[in-house]
Amino acid sequence: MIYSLLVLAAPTSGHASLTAARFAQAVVARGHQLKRVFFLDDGALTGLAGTITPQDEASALAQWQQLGANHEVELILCISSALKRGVLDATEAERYERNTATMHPDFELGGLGLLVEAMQTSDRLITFGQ
Amino acid sequence: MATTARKSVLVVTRHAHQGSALGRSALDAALVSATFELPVTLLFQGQGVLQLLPEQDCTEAGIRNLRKVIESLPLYDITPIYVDAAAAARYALQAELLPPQAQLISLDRQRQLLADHDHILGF
Amino acid sequence: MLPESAFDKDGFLRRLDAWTPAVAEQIAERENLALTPAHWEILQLLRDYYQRFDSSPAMRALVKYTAQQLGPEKGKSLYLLSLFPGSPAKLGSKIAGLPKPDNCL
Amino acid sequence: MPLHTLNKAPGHNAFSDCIERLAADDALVLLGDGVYAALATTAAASRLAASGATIYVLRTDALAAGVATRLMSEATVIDDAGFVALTEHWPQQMAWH
Repeated sequence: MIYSLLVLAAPTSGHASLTAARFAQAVVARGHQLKRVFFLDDGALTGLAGTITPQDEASALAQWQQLGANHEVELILCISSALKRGVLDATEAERYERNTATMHPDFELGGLGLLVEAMQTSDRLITFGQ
Repeated sequence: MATTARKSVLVVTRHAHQGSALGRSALDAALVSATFELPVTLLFQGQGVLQLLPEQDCTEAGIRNLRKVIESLPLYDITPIYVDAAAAARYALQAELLPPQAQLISLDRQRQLLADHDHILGF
Repeated sequence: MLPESAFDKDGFLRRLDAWTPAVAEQIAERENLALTPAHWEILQLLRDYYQRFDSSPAMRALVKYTAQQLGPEKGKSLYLLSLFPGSPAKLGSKIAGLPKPDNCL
Repeated sequence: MPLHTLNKAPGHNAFSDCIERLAADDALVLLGDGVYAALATTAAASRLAASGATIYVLRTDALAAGVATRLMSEATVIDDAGFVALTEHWPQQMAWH
């Protein structure tokens, strides 16, 4: 089956984001296609490049990054959620005249249309709340 | 997305306007679903019904007036909007305070909505 | 005439309260558009929409609202496109002094 | 019907909103703080049991919360693969959070 995920949880609010990342790994491990993970609302903080996690704690950023790299999963941050939270790629940093990009390069910014398209083309959409 | 059958979407919005951006995100998700021509149903449930309070004046607060955004839903053909009747009663939201396209529905009808759509977005 | 610094990189007004009808003419000129009464009818409609619904319309809503307010002849994508080529909701909002869209709609 | 998931503890309105709509033919996955709802002999666990719904508890979160050895007998512990398997069976999901 084709799966997509909607993540509303910030990477720092409890371990909801880690739970979602583990679920994503399990989706792939069971032979499904994980098409897209859409990060909305506080979930968009997941793509903040400068996140530092203590060495003895699991990093949500690292988990999602691995998933994106190993399984070609699209990691999309809702652009308006991301901008509000200071997560900018180079294009948006220039557009809004900020001196630096803050988004991790494994993520992409995109509109809610990409969530809608994921719903249209996926058999399952699983939401992970804050 | 031109030729395949459209997946239907139920957006459930359960958070009040203050203290959470989820209400706004739920409305955005519904509006964009409609823009991309997915059949979308909107259900205000639990504390989410508080988003429907009329006479919100958000000027001083400097935030979006959700009731006004909700008034634009018919222009996106998102109509009617469904409202958890028990929650509306709990918060003294009589029918005449609600937007004209609101329909108060029972728990059973809400369960039916959950079963009737291809995807559910729970906010 | 507002100075260049009043506009951001995409040509949107930095301060929405700086908008006046004269500023609208200036933005339109920057977009190579000469405003006619037909344009102004839609610009006023966009400003009304924003007041009433606290949001800028997507194309679908703009077409329907135009049809409701100005009749079915004008409430058509083609008519709006003829006035504001490319993306009427976006270009119209820009000239009408509405907030820069956050790219979600 | 959808697969229900709940990640808030009893006392939070996500718990009450969810349980009011839970029926005997439903399935509920407890994750995050939601796992506290399955603590044996609590009022929340009794309400879950009384709903007749099938209750699943996500193993990692139950272990982390310290409730894994104190779960209501009606609850079934699942791992991540088990969670995915449930979503294969149920066509939609309703996330209570």
